[in-house]
Amino acid sequence: MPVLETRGLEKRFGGLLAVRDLSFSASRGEILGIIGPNGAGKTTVINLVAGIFPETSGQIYFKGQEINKLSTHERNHLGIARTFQSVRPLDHFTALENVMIGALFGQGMHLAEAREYAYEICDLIGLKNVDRSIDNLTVLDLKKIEIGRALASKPDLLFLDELMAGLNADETAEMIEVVRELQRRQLTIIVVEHIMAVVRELTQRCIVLDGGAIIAEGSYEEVAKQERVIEAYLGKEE
Amino acid sequence: MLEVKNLDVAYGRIQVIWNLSLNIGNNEVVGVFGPNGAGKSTLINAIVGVVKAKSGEITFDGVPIHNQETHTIARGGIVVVPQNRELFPAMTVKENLRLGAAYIPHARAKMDETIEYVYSLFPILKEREKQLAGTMSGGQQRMLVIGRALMSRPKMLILDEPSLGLQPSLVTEMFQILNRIKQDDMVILLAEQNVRQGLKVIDRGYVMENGRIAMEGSIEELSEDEHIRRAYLGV
Amino acid sequence: MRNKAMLIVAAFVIAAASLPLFAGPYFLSVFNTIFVYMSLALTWDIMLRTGQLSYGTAGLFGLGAYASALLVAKAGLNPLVSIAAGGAFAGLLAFFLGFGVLRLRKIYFSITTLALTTVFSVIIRNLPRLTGGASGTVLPRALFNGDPGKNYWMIYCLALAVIAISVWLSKSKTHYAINAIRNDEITARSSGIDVFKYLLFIFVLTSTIQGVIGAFYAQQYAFVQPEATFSMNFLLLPLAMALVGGVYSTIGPVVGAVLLGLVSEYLKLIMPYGHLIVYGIIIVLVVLFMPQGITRAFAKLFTRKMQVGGVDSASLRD
Amino acid sequence: MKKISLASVLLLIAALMLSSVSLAAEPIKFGAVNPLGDITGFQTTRAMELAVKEINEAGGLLGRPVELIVVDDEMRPEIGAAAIDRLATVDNVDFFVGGMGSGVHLAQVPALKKYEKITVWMGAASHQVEIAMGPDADWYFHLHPWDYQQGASYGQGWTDIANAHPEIGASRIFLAYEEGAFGTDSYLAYLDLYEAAKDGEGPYGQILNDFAGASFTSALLGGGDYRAMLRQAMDFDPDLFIWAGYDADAVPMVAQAMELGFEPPLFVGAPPGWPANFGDNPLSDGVILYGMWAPALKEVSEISNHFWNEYIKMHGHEPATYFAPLGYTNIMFLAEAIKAAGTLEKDAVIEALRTIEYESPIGAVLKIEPSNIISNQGFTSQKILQYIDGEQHVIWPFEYATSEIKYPFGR
Amino acid sequence: MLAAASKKQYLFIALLVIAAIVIGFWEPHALIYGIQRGSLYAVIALPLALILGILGVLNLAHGEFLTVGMYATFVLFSRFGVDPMLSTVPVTLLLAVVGVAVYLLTIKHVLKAGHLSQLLITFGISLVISELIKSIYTTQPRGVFTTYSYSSTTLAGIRFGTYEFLYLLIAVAVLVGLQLFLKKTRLGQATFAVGQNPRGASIVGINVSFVYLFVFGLSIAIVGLASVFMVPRVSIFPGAGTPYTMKSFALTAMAGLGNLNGILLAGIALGIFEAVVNAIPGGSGWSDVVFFGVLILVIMTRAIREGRR
Repeated sequence: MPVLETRGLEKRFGGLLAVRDLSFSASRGEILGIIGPNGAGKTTVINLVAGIFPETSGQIYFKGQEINKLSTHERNHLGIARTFQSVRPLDHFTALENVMIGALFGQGMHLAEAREYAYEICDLIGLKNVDRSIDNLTVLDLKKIEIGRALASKPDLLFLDELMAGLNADETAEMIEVVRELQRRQLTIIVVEHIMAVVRELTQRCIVLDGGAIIAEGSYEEVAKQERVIEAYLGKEE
Repeated sequence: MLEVKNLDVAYGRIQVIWNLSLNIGNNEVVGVFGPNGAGKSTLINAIVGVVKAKSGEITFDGVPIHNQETHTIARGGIVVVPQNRELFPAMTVKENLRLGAAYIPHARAKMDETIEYVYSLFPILKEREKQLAGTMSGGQQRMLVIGRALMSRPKMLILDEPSLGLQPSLVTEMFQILNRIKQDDMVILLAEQNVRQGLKVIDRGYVMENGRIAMEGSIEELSEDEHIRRAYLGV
Repeated sequence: MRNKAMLIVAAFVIAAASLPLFAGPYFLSVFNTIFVYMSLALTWDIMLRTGQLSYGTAGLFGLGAYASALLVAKAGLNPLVSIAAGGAFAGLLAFFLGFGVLRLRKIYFSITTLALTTVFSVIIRNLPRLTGGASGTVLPRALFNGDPGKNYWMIYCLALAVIAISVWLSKSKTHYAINAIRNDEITARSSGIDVFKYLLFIFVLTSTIQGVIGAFYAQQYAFVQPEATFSMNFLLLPLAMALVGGVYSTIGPVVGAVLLGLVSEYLKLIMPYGHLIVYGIIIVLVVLFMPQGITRAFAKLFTRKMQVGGVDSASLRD
Repeated sequence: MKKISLASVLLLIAALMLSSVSLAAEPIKFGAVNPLGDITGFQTTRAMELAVKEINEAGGLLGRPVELIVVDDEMRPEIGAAAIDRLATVDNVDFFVGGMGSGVHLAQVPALKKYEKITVWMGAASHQVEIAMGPDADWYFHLHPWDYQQGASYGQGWTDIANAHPEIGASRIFLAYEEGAFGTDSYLAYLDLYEAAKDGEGPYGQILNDFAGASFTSALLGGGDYRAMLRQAMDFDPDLFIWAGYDADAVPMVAQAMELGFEPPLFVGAPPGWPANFGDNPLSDGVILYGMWAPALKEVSEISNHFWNEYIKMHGHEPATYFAPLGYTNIMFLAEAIKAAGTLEKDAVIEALRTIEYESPIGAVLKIEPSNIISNQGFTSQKILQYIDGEQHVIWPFEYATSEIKYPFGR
Repeated sequence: MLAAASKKQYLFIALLVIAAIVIGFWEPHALIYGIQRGSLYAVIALPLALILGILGVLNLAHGEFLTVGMYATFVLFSRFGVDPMLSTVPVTLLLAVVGVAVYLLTIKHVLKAGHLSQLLITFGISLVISELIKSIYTTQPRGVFTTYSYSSTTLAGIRFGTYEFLYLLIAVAVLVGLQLFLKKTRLGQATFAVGQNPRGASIVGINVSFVYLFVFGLSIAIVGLASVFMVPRVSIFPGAGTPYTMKSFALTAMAGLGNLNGILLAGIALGIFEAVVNAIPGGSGWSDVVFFGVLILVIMTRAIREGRR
C-alpha cells in the first residue's frame, strides 16, 4: 500500500488550472522527486496534500485513508509534515523551541518530553547552538530548523520544498547527507527541487510536472532524456 | 565611479559588514561573490541607502551618498534590482515599467524610447504589457524588475542574485541578457552565488566571506583560486 | 538571581495583600480600580499573543456584569456565586461566538468584536423587562456591603489569579501554540497545531475573565446601566495600559496598569482641570520614546540583553 | 531668577501662615465630586466657590472658615466612587456635596452608605438612585427633582397654563426621547402619567387625551438625524411636542423640524443644558424649555440677581446652565442649616436641614420633604421657560413669571 | 488599492439600485435620508481608509480631526462672520497643516514601530485634542446656523431637505478626485505604488516619506472639507466627531481594505438600512444593531467565502 496516493487531483485558482488530473503515489521509504519548470504547480501539490487549501476535485489517500476533508493540523497528526520553500522560522523562539513545536503539537508531547526529543532531532540533523535566538542564523541553519520542526512531529511522509535553494556546495552536500539519514529511517520523502544534481543524487523516481500535469515519470536518468521534459524544462532549442 | 571605503554595517548590535572597501570604475562590470549570509545583500542595501552604514564612506562620482535616502540615490543614477523583486503587484507590466522612469527627471523625458529598448531585451514584457505584475511567474517578474530598473536610465545597475530561484534555462537566458546590457556600456555591480555564470559577465570580482572581502581579482584569478572553487563554485 | 527575583515578587504580593491593614479606603479604592483595569489589560494582552487584536473587552465585561446583576436582582443568587456565573455566561457566549469571529483576522476581527460590543449593549437597552433597559438595574446591596478591605481583597485575588493564569500560559504548551499562530499561521497548522482550538480556548478564557471582572464591578457598585457598563473606557484604558507597559508579557500590562492608574490619580491632585490633556501627552511621549513599552525600556537600561520574557524588539513589529 | 522664586515661595508660605492665623479655627470641610471636564460640573464648581467665598467673607460658619474640596469624577463611575473614599478618609470632609450624572452617582451609593456622612446632593435625577439609596438613609438629601417629579410638575404647569389661557391646549402630547437612560426614563414616566390621565387622575388628568413617543439617538452619542422621528411626530399631530435629549440636540432638532415643516403649537425641549447662544439663533424664538432656572429670573428674584452678578464678577463668564445656581444653592443651603443647628453634630444638622427654608437663586424656596422613597427631597417642581426674543423667560410658575407665554410656536 | 469597479461591485450597485427603488416606493424619505447620511459617512471614511491603506495606520484620532475642523469653521464664523461655505478653502488648508504637523511630530516616528504603537499614539492624540478643546471651549455645544442648510423642496408630494444632497455630491467628488489623482498624476501613481510596496517605491526614486506626509495631510484635509459642510447641520462640541471614527472604521472594513469605491457603496447601503429601521415606529432604538449587524454579516460572509476558496 502506498503511503501517499492521489487520484485525479485538480486545483483551480480563478481562471488558472494550477494542477490538473494528477494521480501519483509514493511508497514507504522512497524518495520521490517532483520537478518541473517554474509555475508548474509543484508547490501547489504540496499545499494540496498538506491541506493548506482545498482541492477543486480529486482524492488524496494517506496510508490508505482518504484525507480530503481533514484540516492541515489533522493531516500533520496523521503523519504528513513539510518544509517551506522560503524558510518560515517562528520568531521569538530559539532554534530548539522551533523544533519543539513539531514534537509538542505534531506528536502531542509534554513540554519536557518535547524538549528532550527536540535535542535528539537537532543532534540528528546536525543543528548546533540550539538555545540561541534565531536572529542571526545562516540559511543552512534555518533550513535545518525547518526540517527539524517537520521531523519532530514524527511524520511518515515528509515534503521538502526547494530545500537546497540558497545553499552552497558544501552546505548542499551536508543537507543531502541529512536527507539520506532520514531515508534510512524509513521515511517517505517527496522533494521538490530545482537543482538537478540533487535530484539525481537523491531520488529513486521522479515525476515531472508542466502546466500542472504530469508529463513524465521514472528515474531521473530516464525522464531527463525525454524530449518533452527537456523542452519543458530548458525551453525549446531555438 | 563608485567607491566604498571602510564600510561597517550593523543591524542593532549585530555587525554584518566589517571594514569593507571596494570600488567600481567607469565602464566596469564587477561581481561580488560569496555564499549565502556573506553579506552581499547587506552591502547592496547599504549602497542604495536601504540600511544606514554604521561608519565608513560611500561615494558615487565623488559625491558621498551614504547619508542619502534611497530615492535620492536612485535619482542620482544608482538603481538596484533587488533579490525579492519589490514589484507593484496591483499594477500592469507597463505601469510598473513607467514607474521606473517617472520619478527620475532625466529618464522621464526619454520614457517612450527606453520602454522600446526594454521590450527589445524582454519581448515577453511587451506581450504581457497589460497583465498585472502580481499574476506573472517568478521568472517573468525577475525580467520585469530588471526592465523597470533600466527604465530609469541608471548610470550604474546593481543586481542582487538575478538568477535566484530561476530554472536553469532561464538562468542561462538571464546572463545572456546581462551581457547585452553590458555591451550597452552599463556599469554593473553583480552579486551572485552562481560564480560560474557570473564569471561569464564580469570584468573583475570580489569574494565576500562573513561580511569581509576575502579576495579580489580578475576572472582568471577568481576561477583559479582553489579555495573559492571548493567553497563557492559548486564543483 | 532567580531566587532574588522570586523574593521581590513575593514581597510585592505580600505587601499588596496587606494593604488593607494600613491603607485607607481611598488607596484601596484606587488600587481596586487599578486591579480591575489590570485584569482587563492582561486578558486583552493574552488574546493579543495569538495575534488577534480584540476590541471586544468592553462587551464581554458588560455581559458578565449584566448576567451577574440580573441573577442577583431577579433570581436572588448569592452575589459571589453570581460573579462566577457572570464569567461563565461571558465564556459560554464567547464559545458560541468564537465559531464565527475566530475565522476573522486582523482588522476584520477587531471591528467585529467592537461591533459586537455595541450590539450587546443595544440589545440589553432594548429589553427593558429583563434588563431594566436604558436606566439599568439597581441591586439591593453592594458586595460585602461596600467594605473597602474585602472588596480590595476580592479584586486583588482575582487579579492575582489572572496574573497567575498569564504566567502559567507563558510557560505552558499553549504559549508555544499561540506564539506560533501569531508568527505564522500556515507554519503553525503544518506543524500540527489546531489553530482554531487554541484561538477558541484563549478567546473563551479571556472572555470568561472579562465577564468575571465585569460581574465583580457590577456587584461592587451594585448597579448596571448600559452606558456605564459597556463604556468604551473598559476597552481603551486596558489597551493603553498594556501597550504603555509592554505587550506580549505579564509584567507589561501589570506595570502599565499600576503606572497609568497612579499617574491619572496624581495628575488630578496637582491639576484639577485639564489633567487629561497631560495624561494624553504622557501616552504620546511613551510611544515616541519607549515604543516597546516601559518595562522593556527599563529592562534595556538595566541589562545588556534586549529580551524580556522571550520577546525581542523586532518581534513587536508585526 | 532662582532667588526671586525662592523669595516668592517664602512670601507665599508667610502669607498662608498669616491667613491661617486670621482664620484661626480648623475649617469646616465640604467635599464635592463634580465632572470638571463637563460644562455642568465646571460651572457648578465655580458657583460653589462663589458661595464658599461669600460665606467666608461673612465670617464663616460657627466661627470657622469653610473649605471646599473638589474632586473630578471624569464621568467615570469607579472614579466617582473613589473620590468619595478620598474625600471621606484623606481629606476628612464633614459633608458631601455636588454631583451630576446618575451613572456615576449610582456607583457612589455604596461608598456614601459606608460613611453615612451628611450628603446634600444636587444632581442625579434618575429614580434608580432613589431605589439604590433606599428609605433608611436619613443623612441623604437630594435637591434635584426626580425624573417622575419633573413629569408631574410639568403636568401641573400645563394644567395651570391651559386654565389661564383657554386657547392653549396640551391634550395631544408627543415625546421624543433619546435612547439613553435620561430619555428613556422620561418616556417611562410619561407612560405612567398617561395611564393615570386616562382615568382622569394625576397631574395630566385634566388635560391629556392622547400620548405617543419615539426615540432618537442623541447627537451627543453619534446621532443627530431626527427626521425619521420628527416625521412620526408630524403624523401624530400633537398640541405639545417635547424632546428629551441633550444640549447638542437643540439646534439640529428645531432646524430639522423647520426643514420638514413641522410646527407644533408648543415646541418644548427638556435637555439638562442648552447650547451657547441658543437665543441668538432665529429658530429659538418661541421654543419652550423645561428647567429649573433662567437668567431672566434675576429680574424677579433678588437672590437670583445677586448670584448672577457675583458669579460674573468672580469668574468673568455667565452661568450657562441651571447647575450653576443649583451648585450655589447646594452650598448655601447646607451652610444655612449648619448655622441654624449651631453645631456640626450630625442629628442636629439633619434636623436643621429638614426644617429650614432657603430662598434660592433657582427661583423657588428650598424646603425638604419626603419623596416616593427617600425622606429628604429638596426641589420637586420645575419651571416652564421660553425663549422669547433671544432671552430665556420664565412663563410658569406664574409667581416667578418674567413673561407671558408666546403662542403658538412657529413663524 | 483601487482596481476599477469590479464585476462584483456592479452586481452590488445593481442590487442597491433595486433595493433603493423598492424602498423609494415604500418609504421615499428613508431612501433620501439614507443616501444623504450614507454619503456623509463615506466622505469621512474615505480619508481613514486612505491612511489605513497607504500608511497602514489605523487613526483613532480620526473623529477628533473632524471636531477640529468644525471648531475652525465655527471660529471663522463667530469671530469674522465667515459663512461656512466660504470657510471651505481656509479650513481644508488649515486641517492639511494640522495633519502635516501631527504627522511630523508623532506619526512619522512610529511608522516603523508596528501597528500597536500607532494605535496607542493615535489614541493619545485623540485624548489630547478632545481635552484641549474641552478646556478652551467647554463642553457646551456651539452652532453655526444658516437658513440655506435647512431649506427644503417638495417633489412629487414629498418634502425633503436639499442641503444634505451636498454630502452625496462631495462624496462623489472626493472619490472621483482621489481616483483621478491616483491614476493620472505622478504623485498619485507614487502614492499608489507606495501603498503596494514602499521599498519598491523608494527603489524607483519615489520619496516615500514625502508620500506618507502628503497622504496624511491630504486625508486630514479631506476630513476638514467634510467638517465644513457638516457644520451648518450639526452641533459643535468636543465629542462631535468622535463617533465617526468607529463608523469610518466599520465602513472601511465592510468595503474591504483598499477598496475606495466600496466605501461609498457601503456607506449608502448602511445609511439606507439605518434610515429604514428608523422609519419603523419603535425601530430607532435598534438602528445601531442593524448598522453593526449588517457589518458583521458582510464581514462574516466574505470570510466564509474566502475560506472556501
